[in-house]
This record gives sequence, C-alpha cells and structure tokens, in this order.
Amino acid sequence: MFFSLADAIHDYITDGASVALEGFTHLIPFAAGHEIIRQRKRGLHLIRMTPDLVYDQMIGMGCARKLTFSWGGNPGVGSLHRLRDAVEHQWPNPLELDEHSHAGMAAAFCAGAARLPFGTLRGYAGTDLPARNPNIRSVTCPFTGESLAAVPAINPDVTILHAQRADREGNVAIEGILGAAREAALAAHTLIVTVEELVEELPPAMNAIVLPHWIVTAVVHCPGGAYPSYARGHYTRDNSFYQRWDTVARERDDFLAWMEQHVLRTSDHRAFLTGLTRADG
Amino acid sequence: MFFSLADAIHDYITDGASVALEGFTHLIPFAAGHEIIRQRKRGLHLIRMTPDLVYDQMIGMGCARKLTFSWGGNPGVGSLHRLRDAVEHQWPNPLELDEHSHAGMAAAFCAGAARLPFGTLRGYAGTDLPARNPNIRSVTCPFTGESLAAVPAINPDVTILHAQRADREGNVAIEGILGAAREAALAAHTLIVTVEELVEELPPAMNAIVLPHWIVTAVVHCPGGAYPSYARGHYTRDNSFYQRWDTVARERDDFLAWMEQHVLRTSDHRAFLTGLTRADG
Amino acid sequence: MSGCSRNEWMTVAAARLLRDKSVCFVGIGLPSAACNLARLTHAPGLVLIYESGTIGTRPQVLPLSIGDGELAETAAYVVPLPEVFSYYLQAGRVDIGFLGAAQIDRYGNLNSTVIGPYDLPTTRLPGAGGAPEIALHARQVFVMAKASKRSFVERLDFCTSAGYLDGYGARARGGAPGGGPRAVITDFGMLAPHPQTDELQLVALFADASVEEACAAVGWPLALADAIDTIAPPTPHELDTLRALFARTREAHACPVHLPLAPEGLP
Amino acid sequence: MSGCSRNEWMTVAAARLLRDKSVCFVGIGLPSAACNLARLTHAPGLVLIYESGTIGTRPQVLPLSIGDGELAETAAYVVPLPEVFSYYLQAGRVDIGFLGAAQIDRYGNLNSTVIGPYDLPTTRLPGAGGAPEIALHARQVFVMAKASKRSFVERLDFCTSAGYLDGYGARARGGAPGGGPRAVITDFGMLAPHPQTDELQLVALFADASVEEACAAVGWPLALADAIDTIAPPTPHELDTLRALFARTREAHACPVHLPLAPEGLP
Repeated sequence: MFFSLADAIHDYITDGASVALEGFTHLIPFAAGHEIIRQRKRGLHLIRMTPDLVYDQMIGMGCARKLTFSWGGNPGVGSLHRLRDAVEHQWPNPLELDEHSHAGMAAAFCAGAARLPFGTLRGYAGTDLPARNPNIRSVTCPFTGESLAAVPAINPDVTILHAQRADREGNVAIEGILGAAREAALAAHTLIVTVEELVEELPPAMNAIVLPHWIVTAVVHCPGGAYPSYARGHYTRDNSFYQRWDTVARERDDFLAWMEQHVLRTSDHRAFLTGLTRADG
Repeated sequence: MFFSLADAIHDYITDGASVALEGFTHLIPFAAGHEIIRQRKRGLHLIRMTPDLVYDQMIGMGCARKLTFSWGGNPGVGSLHRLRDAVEHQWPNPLELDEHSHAGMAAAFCAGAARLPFGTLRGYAGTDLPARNPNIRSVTCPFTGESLAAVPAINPDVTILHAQRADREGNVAIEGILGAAREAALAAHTLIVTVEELVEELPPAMNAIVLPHWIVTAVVHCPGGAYPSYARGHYTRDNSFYQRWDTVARERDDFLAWMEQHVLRTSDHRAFLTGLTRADG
Repeated sequence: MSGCSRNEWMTVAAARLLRDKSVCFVGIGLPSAACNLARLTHAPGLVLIYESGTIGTRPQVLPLSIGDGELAETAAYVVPLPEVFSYYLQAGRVDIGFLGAAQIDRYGNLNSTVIGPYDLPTTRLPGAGGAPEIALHARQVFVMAKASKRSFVERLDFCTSAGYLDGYGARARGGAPGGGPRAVITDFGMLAPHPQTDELQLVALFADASVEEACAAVGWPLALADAIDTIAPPTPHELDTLRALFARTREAHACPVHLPLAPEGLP
Repeated sequence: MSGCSRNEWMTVAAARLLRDKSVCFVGIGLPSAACNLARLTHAPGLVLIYESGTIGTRPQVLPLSIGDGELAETAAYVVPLPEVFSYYLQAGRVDIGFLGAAQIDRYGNLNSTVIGPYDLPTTRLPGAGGAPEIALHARQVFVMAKASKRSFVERLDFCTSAGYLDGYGARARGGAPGGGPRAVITDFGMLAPHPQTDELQLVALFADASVEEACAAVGWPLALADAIDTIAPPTPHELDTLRALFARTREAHACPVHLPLAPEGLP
C-alpha cells in the first residue's frame, strides 16, 4: 500500500497506459508528473479536464500520444506552449485530441465512477464539438423522446491524485477545491495518491471527502507534491511560477534545458524543490 | 423566506400535488407530515424511498392517492399497517403504487436534480419489477450497444426536509446520514425545510452539505421537527415509538383515535410533543 | 456448545463466512448481527456499508434501523445514498452482499415484495429496498432466512431480487456482474448452489439438525450435496461476543429518549 | 470621469448589468473583475459560482485561476465540479453566465477552440472549458471581449459555444433552455441582440467613443439600434472600488510563496 513515488510510477504506469492526473488548480500532482518524465514513460493517453503546466511538461517531453481534455491553458496567464506546439506542429510527436467541454468530461468521469458505459447531459447543443469528436453522440430518452448528449465513460488505467492526508490503513482525506478528482479516482482501475502527510488515524469525517483504503492502490508520502499548484492548509499556489512558465515553455530549447536541469537531473521531488530554491537564490 | 409551519404547508402544498418528505431514518420531517394531516390535504402523490411512520399516518388519514417508493416498512419492527391496509383493502382509499428499488429511485432523484429526463442504472435485471412498473424501461448505450435500465426523473412539486440549521439568509446546513435528501431537495420545484435552529451565520462549510438560500423556498423553525426520527447533535431516535406504532396502527379504530388525539386535536408540533409527554406520564 | 439457540448458531455460521478485509453491504436484522459478530471476532478489518450511506462503520450496538445514529457516528465517513449505490455497489466495489427475504426459491431468487398477486396481494411486504442491485452487483451474496414451506417455496409470488434465475448458467449468460448467492444460511444449516445446475443443495447441517428436518422445512424436493458437512457449534468466544453484543443493544435501545421539547418560551 | 481606461470602463459597464441577488457563473479575467466589482458596490447579495465548485464565494482579491485558494476560503461551500455543472447550471439555477471568447460573430456565437482548421490550426486556443453549457443553460449570458476585426468576425473558425446560431429565432426553436447572450460588453460600448433577427447591434457607446470607431472595430457591417445610449462614465466610488480591488490583487499575487520544502531529515 505504501510506496516511494519512483516505485509507484514504475510499478503502475506502463507505456501506452491511460493516465489521469486530476485536481483543479488545487492539488495538482506535479511531483508524480515529474517522476513520469524522469522514468521516460511513452505513448501515454493523458486525461485531464484542465491540462496544466505538468501536462505541458509531459507533452513537451514526449510522454503522450493522446489527450482527453476540456480546457488546456495556463490559467490566468495564457497558452500552454508545449501543448500548442504538439497540436500545431506535431512536436515532439503528434498528439491525438479527444476534446470535450467541462460538463461533458464531468459526465464521463461520473459514468466511469459508476461503471456505466456512458454519461448523459444536456450539452454541446449548437457547437462544432460533436462534429469533431466521434465520442460525442446522442441518446434518446425512453420516456420523453428527447435527444440528449452522450459521452463514453472515462475509466483511466491509472488515476493519480495529490491529497492532504492518508492514514495508516490508506484512507485518504481531501479538503477544499476538488474539481473532478473524486470521480476520476473512483473511475480508475488503479489509484495512486501522493499526500502531504501520513497520520495514524484520520479525524472523524462525517460528510467530508474520503477515498477509502480499499479503493486506493498506492499511497506515496510526498510533501510539496502539488507545488507549484497548492494544497489547502499546507502551502499556497505559486502564481509567479505559472507566470514564469510562459517564458520557459515558449521556445523548445529553453524548455528542454529547463526540464533537463530541473526534472531529469533531479532524483526526486525533494531535489526538484531544492533545485528551484537555488535557481531562485 | 421564513414561515410558520402551518403557513408553509398552507401556501405551498395544494391538493393533488406531488410531495417528497425525505430523510433516511435520520431527519424525517414528522412535524411537516402532521401539519399536512391537520390541514387535511387530499389526493397527494407521495414520494419517498422509505415510507416511514409519517407516511403510514398520511396514507391512513386519506391524504394520498399515489405512492412512489422503494421500501415501505417500519424499520426493524415490521409492517406499516396503514400502508398495507391501503394496498390490500383500499382503505381509506385506493393507493396507486409506483414501485422501485433504492438504486432506481436514487437514479431518478439524481436525474431530477440534474434536470435530465431520465436516470440510467445497471439494475432491476432478472426481477419482476419492470413488468409491474411501466416507469422502468431500458436505454441502449450509444457506444457499446449495451442495454441498461432507465427510470424517469423525479421532480416533486414540493420537497420537504428537516435539517439542523439555517442562517438568516436561508442557507441550510445538514450533517450526518442524508439518504437522498440532497437530491430530492435539488430536484424539487419548491423546497421547504424545517430546522432545529436558526443561526445568524453558518460556520464555514468547505465540503459539507449545504442547500444554498436561492434554492430554498421556505424555512420553518421547528425544534423537534424530526421526532420520533432523530436529528444528529440534537436528539436521538425514539426506537420505542417505532415499536409502539406497530400496535397503534394495526387496527383502523385505534389508529384513528390516536391520530385524532395526537395530531388533529393538537395545534402544532409543540402541542403534539407536549401531548406525548402527558400520554407517557 | 449446548444451550445456544438456532438463531445464534445461524448468526455464528454466517459470521464465519466473512473473511477479514472484505467489503460487505449489510442488510438489517440477522445479517447485521452476523457481520458485526465477524468484525468483533475474526474479521476486525471487515468494511461494513449500510445503504444509508455509512461506510466503514463500527457500531458498538446493533442498529434497529439501517440509518441509526450509531452507524453514522462510528463510520469512516457518510456519503449521500445515491453514491453508495452507484460509486460503490454498481461500480463493483462490494465483495459481499448480505440479504434476507420473505421467500426464496431453489435457484436463490428472492421475494420481498408481495404474497399473492401484485395488484391485490394477500400480504404486502415492504418491497425491494437495496436488494435487487445488491443481488446483481455484489461479488457474492449470502442469504439468511429461516426455513419453512411458506418461505422456501417451489415458486415465488414475485421475484424481487435475482439469484440464479432458472439455473443452469442463466444468470451468468444474462451478464450479471456479481456471482449470485453463494450460501443460504438457515435454521437447520446451509444450502449452496450446485456448480452445474445452480440449484441450491444441502451442504451443511448444524450438529443437532437432520437431513429429514431440512427436507421437511423446504418447499421443494431438496437436493443433497455429495458430502454434507457439520457446522461446528459456536465457540464460547463467539457466543459470548454475540450475546454481549445483543445485551449492549438491548440496553441501548431501552434507554428512554427525551422528547425534543424546549421549555415554554424558548425557541 | 476622466482618466479611466477603456478596460476599467468596460468592467464598470459590465458590473452595472448585474442585479443584486442574481446567481452568476463567472469566467476568469474581465468577467471575474466585473462580478466582484458589482458585489463590492451595488450588488452585495450577488451569488458567485466559479466552475471549480466554489459557490457563493466572496474573494477579497481577484483569483488568477478559477480554482484559487481564495475562492474556496471565502465560499459558502465547495462542491465537486460535476455537481456545479449538473445540479446547478444544467438544473437551470444560474441566472447569469459571464463569458469571454477569442472570436464572436454577429449572432453571439463564440469560439475559444482554434484559429484555422481544427485538425491543423494556426493557433490552438485553450478550448471549451465550461463555456458551451454556460452558454446553453444560463438564463442570460453576458460576453466581455475587446473588439477587432480578428475577434468580431463575419465567420467563426469554430463554434465553441452557441449564441443565437443563425439568428431569427433559431436558438429558441432548437429548445435551448437559456436565453442566450443579452449583452456584449466591448471596449467601445455595448451590443445587444435585435428582438426579431437576434443580430447583435450597437445599443450603447462609451461617452468618448463613436459609431465610426465601433463600426471600424467589428468585422461585419454593424447594425445600429434605433437609439444608441451613452454609457455613463464610472463614478468615483466605482472606480475607487475597482482600483482598490486590483491593487489588493497585485499585492497578494506579489507575495513570495515559500517552497513547500521541509528541512532535511523531516518527513
């Protein structure tokens, strides 16, 4: 149940797998994404509502063959240059897009969590998305005859989350903004969670968000694992990192040099963070 | 926004309306059900996953013409004798049944909350329920071709809940066992909530269960409003009342006498509770 | 162990079927007692889910109802009921479903809806509740029911929850995700499905029960397994634990409940 | 009010469209500034929902991203994202949707997906996000976008979110639950749909803007309303409140963030 991050990624992510690193601005599992890059995983089908910097990094480093997503940008800053380069110029390799709206992807994750083959929504009406994505279809209500949008369930081979706490049994507690993290976790065949803290026992949860130990495959103790995203109660989002990334990622050479220095040549997330301290100082 | 219970029932429940009093063992809105009986509402389409004593009372007092439900018993005790009498002997009037499983009704409430016309589930397979309920149909997955069960959305004219707290804006906080109360609330056209306490401001909620003021139609301050069911943090379930009810409700005359004394002749829930104290003493 | 009742023996026999760390969807009544007995004896890591939405609950006393406060207070967490059914049960995350029923037939199909015709029943039973989908999705189902010719019947009045349907692989061919009823624990012993025909056959008896008693209590010609085991009587530890559980439960339920009646003049 | 920028004027003009107690689904950027300005001036009861799942949020500083911690800490409550879209937006519980876009056409249809062909775009934009369903379900939609012939176009490269489709009632006939774009706030003034044709027409100008400027900034022959209003300049209170909001935001975002690096040897 308890792994080092390197072991968890090594043991559970195979080349070609479908992998969702979820979290919505909050609790984005950066450390895990970096370890995927370090281990030079290839051909991944990456899934995420809002591909963030860590997806820009994985795509730019050639880990991905396909992307299922609904909004791919640097929030509040602008483009993800590596994602754009992959779509516009197939660099470093072509990237197949499976493109949705947030509502569509949310319905797909919910269907996945419930092990239904499809999700239903009132959505996509009047847009060009269904014409571009054969995964957006329609279903007819057997009671009213209405036609509704349908999306296939998303069931990632592996979902990776970052959370605040896990206890010794492997129960995981998350608080704050969730996005579709819980549904992505419940929809996965394998669930890896990096956490800020390991505790003996979680406090009584009542109606809070908990992933019970028997749906969690691997727990990794990884403090700071969401940086430069944030973990409520632990550290805040490093907005300046997101702003600096716009420059780092704009040109291929600058990007590769940064990734080489900060990710490939660092042994783990602690070394990554230490390296940033030096670079800042 | 803030009403007396008598006014809320008077203003929002019309004869013939579809009405869901939800809560799952916990937080059953007994006071509101009694007020419906006092005001002699008729022809109601009652909806509830687990018709409880208060439904036995409303049915026995002739308020209902139809019941949508998935389990109708006195939990841990036995039958609801008034429900049985209505189904087996049409007393005091015939009762149309729209019968589901819990999973089916949960899917129907979720669809109602999401304003989708139907809910989908893997359910009812191999059972006699679909043959007896034309509201259980099937839908074909537009991706896999699989056939799945479908149920029509439930959107009650009025949903009534009991909850622990509301603030001065009408935001409602619920904690503890929920059943499908939240979905029934979100699915309703009109939402009435009786509460144990009115507070200036609710504590910060983060991921707790809140019904925001702009989906709440009426808030009623009604301490003890869930008795003999319970309200976590306020009072416990009166199991002995549930056990005594088996005797009270078994014969029509005993039932009518009890309802006359305890409900029809009491002016409000406080008087109902006071009357029980005397009866016990 | 002398002096134990058949009820107690049934409960102990059912409890023994539960492996530690299984995830178990619990019905109220006898199943709830069996599951909690297992948790308090050989299976401390058993994860109990009640359909009210309480997950990983560890009640100190048995609940009278499936949504008792005790279940919430001792739960790992409490979720809305729709999530229990969709994200846990339907998602295939439940190992064991534990059901009772008013009627059972030779293929483990269950009735908890009506006795007599549906439209004009002689006895209207409470209905399906969570049972149809527990029976469909749980990896294995255990049934607890006392046997009589009125309850173990040739033909159900209504099929509320599917067992093996007409047998001979019908359930598996229909694509049911879960494995169906693996054991029926009753007051003379235990039935289990025949590997080919799916028909329930007598596989074990309590030490003081006989094949004749079993056959007499069942409304169809009861098939016998090649070897019929004897179910060991409750150990003193099992029986003491069970009786203490019931004693705590009686005591808790006897506690008078104060009416939630604020003094006059207070809100 | 002299000395205010067009950006500021746009934000103030947009804020004024919001009535107190409306429920508003907020996009990041200009819409977020306008909504919070309204909340801090004439509409203290405005209910703001951000798609991250923060409901009734009252941020003291503007979020850089739609899921900033500030939004959660000041929210009435935080729900999983699927619930925001299904139980609130799709359920018809949102009064106002506030959107931006890279391109808009004369019927208020929006593009935030690609410039150029979809399969080989010249510019890959971030994509749809919540916009298609906000545009579909919100009772009214307001759009904020700076005008140019590249952004206010004759023909969209891709339709990400439906406005009035081809106009002349096409949206209403298609059964869209929400009312569509009721106002487009841009840097010369405001457009609104013609009641019959649904075509966006110039309905109001900033005091220092002209019809010629408006027509020059729009990539289709811009229709003019019978009467064109002048949008009053920001009041000192509006402008002070907005500038103070931006100043607080700059200060908060300039705060250095400590790397979450525990001292060596600690976990």
